[in-house]
Amino acid sequence: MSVVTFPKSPVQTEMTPVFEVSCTVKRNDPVNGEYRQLVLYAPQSILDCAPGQFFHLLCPITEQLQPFLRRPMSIYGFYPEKGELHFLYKVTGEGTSALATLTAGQSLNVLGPLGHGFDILPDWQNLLLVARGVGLATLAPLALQAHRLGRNLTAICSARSEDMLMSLDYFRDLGAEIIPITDDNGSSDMANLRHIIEAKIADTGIDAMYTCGSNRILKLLQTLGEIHNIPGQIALEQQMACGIGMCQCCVRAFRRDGKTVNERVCREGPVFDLQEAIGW
Amino acid sequence: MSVVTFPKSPVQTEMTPVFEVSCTVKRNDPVNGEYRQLVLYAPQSILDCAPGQFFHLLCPITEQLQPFLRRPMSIYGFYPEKGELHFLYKVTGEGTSALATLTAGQSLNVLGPLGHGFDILPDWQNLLLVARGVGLATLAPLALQAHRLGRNLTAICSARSEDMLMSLDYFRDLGAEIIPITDDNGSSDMANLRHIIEAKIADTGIDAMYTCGSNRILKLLQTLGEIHNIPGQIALEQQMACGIGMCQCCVRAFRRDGKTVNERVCREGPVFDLQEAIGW
Amino acid sequence: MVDLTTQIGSLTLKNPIMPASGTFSEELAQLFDLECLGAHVTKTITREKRSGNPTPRVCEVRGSMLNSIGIPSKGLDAFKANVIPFYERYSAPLIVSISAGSADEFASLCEDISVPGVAAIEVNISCPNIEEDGKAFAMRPSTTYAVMQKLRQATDLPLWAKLTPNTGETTEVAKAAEEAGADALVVSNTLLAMAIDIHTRRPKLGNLMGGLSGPAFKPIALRMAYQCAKSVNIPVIGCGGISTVEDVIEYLIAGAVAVQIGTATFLEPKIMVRMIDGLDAYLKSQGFQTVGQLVGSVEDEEASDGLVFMEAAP
Amino acid sequence: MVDLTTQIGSLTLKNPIMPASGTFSEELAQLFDLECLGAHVTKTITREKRSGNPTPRVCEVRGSMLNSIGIPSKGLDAFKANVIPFYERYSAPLIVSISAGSADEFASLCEDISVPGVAAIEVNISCPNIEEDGKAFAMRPSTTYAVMQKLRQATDLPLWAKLTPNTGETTEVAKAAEEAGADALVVSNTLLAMAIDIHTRRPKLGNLMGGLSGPAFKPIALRMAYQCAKSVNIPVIGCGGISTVEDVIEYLIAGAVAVQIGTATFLEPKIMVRMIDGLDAYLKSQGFQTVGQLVGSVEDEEASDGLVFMEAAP
Ligand SMILES: Cc1cc2nc3c(=O)[nH]c(=O)nc-3n(C[C@H](O)[C@H](O)[C@H](O)COP(=O)(O)OP(=O)(O)OC[C@H]3O[C@@H](n4cnc5c(N)ncnc54)[C@H](O)[C@@H]3O)c2cc1C
Ligand SMILES: Cc1cc2nc3c(=O)[nH]c(=O)nc-3n(C[C@H](O)[C@H](O)[C@H](O)COP(=O)(O)OP(=O)(O)OC[C@H]3O[C@@H](n4cnc5c(N)ncnc54)[C@H](O)[C@@H]3O)c2cc1C
Ligand SMILES: Cc1cc2nc3c(=O)[nH]c(=O)nc-3n(C[C@H](O)[C@H](O)[C@H](O)COP(=O)(O)O)c2cc1C
Ligand SMILES: Cc1cc2nc3c(=O)[nH]c(=O)nc-3n(C[C@H](O)[C@H](O)[C@H](O)COP(=O)(O)O)c2cc1C
Ligand code: FES
Ligand code: FES
Repeated sequence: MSVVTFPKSPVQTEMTPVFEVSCTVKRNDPVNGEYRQLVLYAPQSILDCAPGQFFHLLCPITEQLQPFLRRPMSIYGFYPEKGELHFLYKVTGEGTSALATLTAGQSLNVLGPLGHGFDILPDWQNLLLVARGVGLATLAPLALQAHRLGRNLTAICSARSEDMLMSLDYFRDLGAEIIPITDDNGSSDMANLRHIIEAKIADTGIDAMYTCGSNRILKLLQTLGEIHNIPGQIALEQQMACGIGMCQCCVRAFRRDGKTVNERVCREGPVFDLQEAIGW
Repeated sequence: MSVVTFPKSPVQTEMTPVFEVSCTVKRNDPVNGEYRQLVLYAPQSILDCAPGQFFHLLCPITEQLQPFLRRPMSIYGFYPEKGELHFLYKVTGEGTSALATLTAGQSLNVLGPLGHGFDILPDWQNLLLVARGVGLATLAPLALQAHRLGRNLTAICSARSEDMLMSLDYFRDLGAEIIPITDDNGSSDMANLRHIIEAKIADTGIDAMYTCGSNRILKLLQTLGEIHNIPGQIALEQQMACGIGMCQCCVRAFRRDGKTVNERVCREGPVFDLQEAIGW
Repeated sequence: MVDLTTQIGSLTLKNPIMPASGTFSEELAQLFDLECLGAHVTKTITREKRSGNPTPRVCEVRGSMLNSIGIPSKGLDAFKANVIPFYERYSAPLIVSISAGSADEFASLCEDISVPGVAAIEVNISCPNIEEDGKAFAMRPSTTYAVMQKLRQATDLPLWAKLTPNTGETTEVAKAAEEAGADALVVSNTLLAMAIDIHTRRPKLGNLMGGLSGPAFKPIALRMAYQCAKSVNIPVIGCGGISTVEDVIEYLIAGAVAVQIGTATFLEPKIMVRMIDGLDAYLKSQGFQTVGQLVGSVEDEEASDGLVFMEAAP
Repeated sequence: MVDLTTQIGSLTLKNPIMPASGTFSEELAQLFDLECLGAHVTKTITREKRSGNPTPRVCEVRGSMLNSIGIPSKGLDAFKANVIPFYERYSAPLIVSISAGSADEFASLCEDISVPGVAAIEVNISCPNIEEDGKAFAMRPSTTYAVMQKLRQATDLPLWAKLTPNTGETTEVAKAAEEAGADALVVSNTLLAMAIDIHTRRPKLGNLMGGLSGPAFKPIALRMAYQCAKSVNIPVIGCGGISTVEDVIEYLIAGAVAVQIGTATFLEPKIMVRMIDGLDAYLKSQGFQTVGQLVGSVEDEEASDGLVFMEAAP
């Protein structure tokens, strides 16, 4: 492959502390029909996070819902200044349904921050982020970080319909250029998405691309990355038990140096090099 | 044995309906340090009870407490006129601790009424009841029944100390003669108890005796019953799974016709003939 | 209309939901009309009167229970006099569970219980017996075969063999039962377990150990039911930890043609009625015409025999 | 001061709490100082590199989990180069878990891993192997004896044999391991189980079946630990479903001299630290001077051998 693969940032050192703490819920409100935003009061110690990292949540046990394992959840926002940790989640099964029952004042045990987050190398000025659905949760702190570092960010936000588009204001307030696309009006199809990105490359240029969640978007960005020699990163998901690297249940296969290697999503990931990722 | 054993009332017919229903909690208040009174709004169907019967309660599941089996609980009071079902319980382990978390408005699944209750035969005018601790919960509805039937009731209430004596007002309001005895002032010892009962026999006479829970009281009443030829009944406890007679886990041994027979506390009991009961 | 009937050899059940032995009795008629059940299965009886194990006979463990009831039995005669007549009022078939200490006693009880009113005999070959060092017949293929052959000769009624999860040879035992003439397998009985009260340091059961049943046991019994369905041609009746209609569906998908409900009835006495309704609703919602279309529909095409019949966790 | 030390053959552990193989790694040092543990037990390794089973490798069941991780392994050389040196900073003994497809390969790996820095070898004889129709060595006493004897000859380090709950011959296997020279038994590995997603009808694990661990498994593993402690004279290390300090105490009362914690660490990564503190507090409150006074203190005087060694639920 001719494309530059993404230079790996130094591996998280063995001893980077990870915390298991109980946080108090500040609020847990619906964002739209399927998504909720959970805001926790968190101690400073756990707010030394990087965008793309996640926490492993011990969901509450209720009369109806008895999730067993923890549930991994990307950091949607971390605010050391106000002592808050935010998650944006989709209610899918037992664990997230249990999360949805939490109300202000209740406590939630969280484990983290975990994993290897997104990198923004010093010479990357123009960043592109392509997010769909709950992927926004994962990519949002990247926008904040880009803003803090003074980089230009274009966020292409994809959803089924106009009203499922979340966080547009969040991105806008951070000075990002927003390009909403939806299935409803056909703007989210791959041909149009490619068109939009290639126009952007031709216009200001793109130094790095970030995405997560969608197989088709991954394929498209890999192609574009290869053609235009643009590095990128993707956040991936996998079932997790321990979340910290002990159990080896969360592996995914990656292409590296012509070989297939297994890496732990919780430990080497969840953010991986865009070109090394294998579609699913 | 020369003593008349208690004539068994007709066995509960196979088809006496039993109900599994969700009731709403009216209140669930502490009575003293260890005991709580639970008041449920109950449908009429389940309030056709007899004193001595019990319900099998599906205790709630909480973050900390996950009782599995139902818990048997005597009917402390049943009031078809106001649609209420009362329990008086002692917080001992996981199930009763879970019960204690219930608050007004929550629901509780109950199964019942179950078992064979106390009998008050037509010609029994003077009834004696000897209760200790949570045994009061079981014997209380008997007092109410005696009151409804216009019988004379003497209730000897025993407890560790003065402030652990519960329900005295309840018994008093029903016109019962109350004799409180406590460990603290030594009045609850067996010699004194015997003395009290024999005085009562000598005075007005006693036609039937009822008790539950204490081995030493059982022995004493068996002796007195035999000497004075007074029938009696005792409510017994045993671990229960099904509560309705299917699993055979709740058996206890009884003396009958010179043999030892096993009977199910949930079905043939929980109220048994005083003389047939075997101490433990 | 969905067709809920299921075929177990020569018997047609109106639906695949029935109680498990030892967790059902006439008293349940106080809660609902027992006619609605696919079949009635009685507590295991022995020929002689027996009083069962010492109390406490049950205890709870995290999310499940242990029991060491044993086989208290009023004996064969009382059973014939009182229990069989009770069930005559129902059209649902009566399945009688029996046990004995030796193969010959087992066969003779089997013969004597083959009377009108009994539709099939469930043979509880999974509790300790007096031959073979007290091992249950169903612990080994050889002893399973030996006892099942004698039982086969003792009756013309359908014979259901109830297996034990305590063996390391599940599929071999299943095949031995089939070869010896079992008409169906019930998979399975409880798994030997123990709990100690840390305050008194005494075992929580009077009999020291007992059988695990209930939700905790489900993944184990489901695995066995799946393995048995793959290894024999006779019907498999799933049993173990089934508490919801979803659990029923899971067993049917795994290959069971019917299921038995035990512990769940202790918590929700009317659960079987709800499961019948729930199964009906589920099949409708999925566009199935018959329950048979669901049976064995597990998507495991790629799985090699090595996987299906493995005997230890990978 | 309570003495928490426990003796496992020639090894003295500062306390009886250690992790179970496959549920522990260097990464846990991010949460607490691993020095506090009684021992460190590494994930099973094989000589060659292996990638393990297909995903999904874990799923949850009511109150517990199944896993089919398999034995992904970076191989012996990588292990010696990276893992052993990591643990050299600690005084807690390092226990290395190994496995192999045949008895000879097993023995040769055992020999090659007997290097400085390794305090004992835990032999995972409970996963499927290529000899004997893929049955795990620990399924039968004969295969257990055969492999343990070869292992015994291959090393002078203490050998801990890790048993499987999938056998129907727990005590026979335990005795075979003892006779062949095992220094301790770890009781036990996971129990074969299955779960199916009723929406997709696919098994929830990529490998079809997997091992049950966690709270649901506790009463089964506790029963085995008790039976093993009664039938052998070498120390038994309890393992299975231990989630609270009460569970630790229950295993010790049952006769285990130490315990391994697996699944619980996934839910509460610092649970082992809390258990050490909790055990200390408990012993103090009960007036014990040493943890040894608790070990085997179960009140079962009356229980006959027939009960203790029974193999099916009564
Ligand atoms: C690193 C990471 C970050 C994530 N961030 C977010 C986020 O910010 N917002 C959000 O809504 N979701 C996120 N997810 C997905 C989220 O973890 C799952 O939706 C959630 O675990 C589902 O649990 P459940 O019990 O509701 O669903 P069920 O389907 O009942 O879950 C059953 C089991 O499968 C696991 N599981 C199910 N879906 C996934 C999945 N997609 N990834 C991993 N495990 C899964 C569960 O953890 C559980 O063990 C993230 C996943 C990962 C791995
Ligand atoms: C017919 C009957 C009527 C009862 N009425 C009352 C009452 O009115 N008020 C009251 O406070 N208590 C009563 N009890 C006792 C009550 O059932 C137990 O205190 C309760 O089950 C304890 O549950 P736990 O989970 O809190 O305790 P744990 O000790 O944690 O219980 C563990 C297990 O043992 C069983 N168990 C423990 N103690 C008893 C017991 N004494 N009898 C039967 N099973 C027991 C529990 O049901 C549970 O399955 C009655 C018992 C019976 C059999
Ligand atoms: C209290 C109790 C008594 C039982 N008695 C018997 C019995 O007599 N004969 C038998 O074959 N199985 C007996 N069993 C086992 C059940 O029939 C069933 O196989 C087991 O409980 C697993 O199913 P479950 O998890 O749905 O309860 C008994 C189970 C329980 C809980
Ligand atoms: C994810 C996972 C991986 C495991 N890997 C191994 C292993 O490699 N070798 C081994 O001997 N046991 C392995 N086990 C079994 C555990 O060591 C332990 O025996 C079992 O999980 C029971 O303990 P628990 O209930 O405390 O988890 C593994 C268990 C789990 C859950
Ligand atoms: S979740 Fe355990 S290693 Fe990743
Ligand atoms: S509790 Fe089941 S028979 Fe009494």
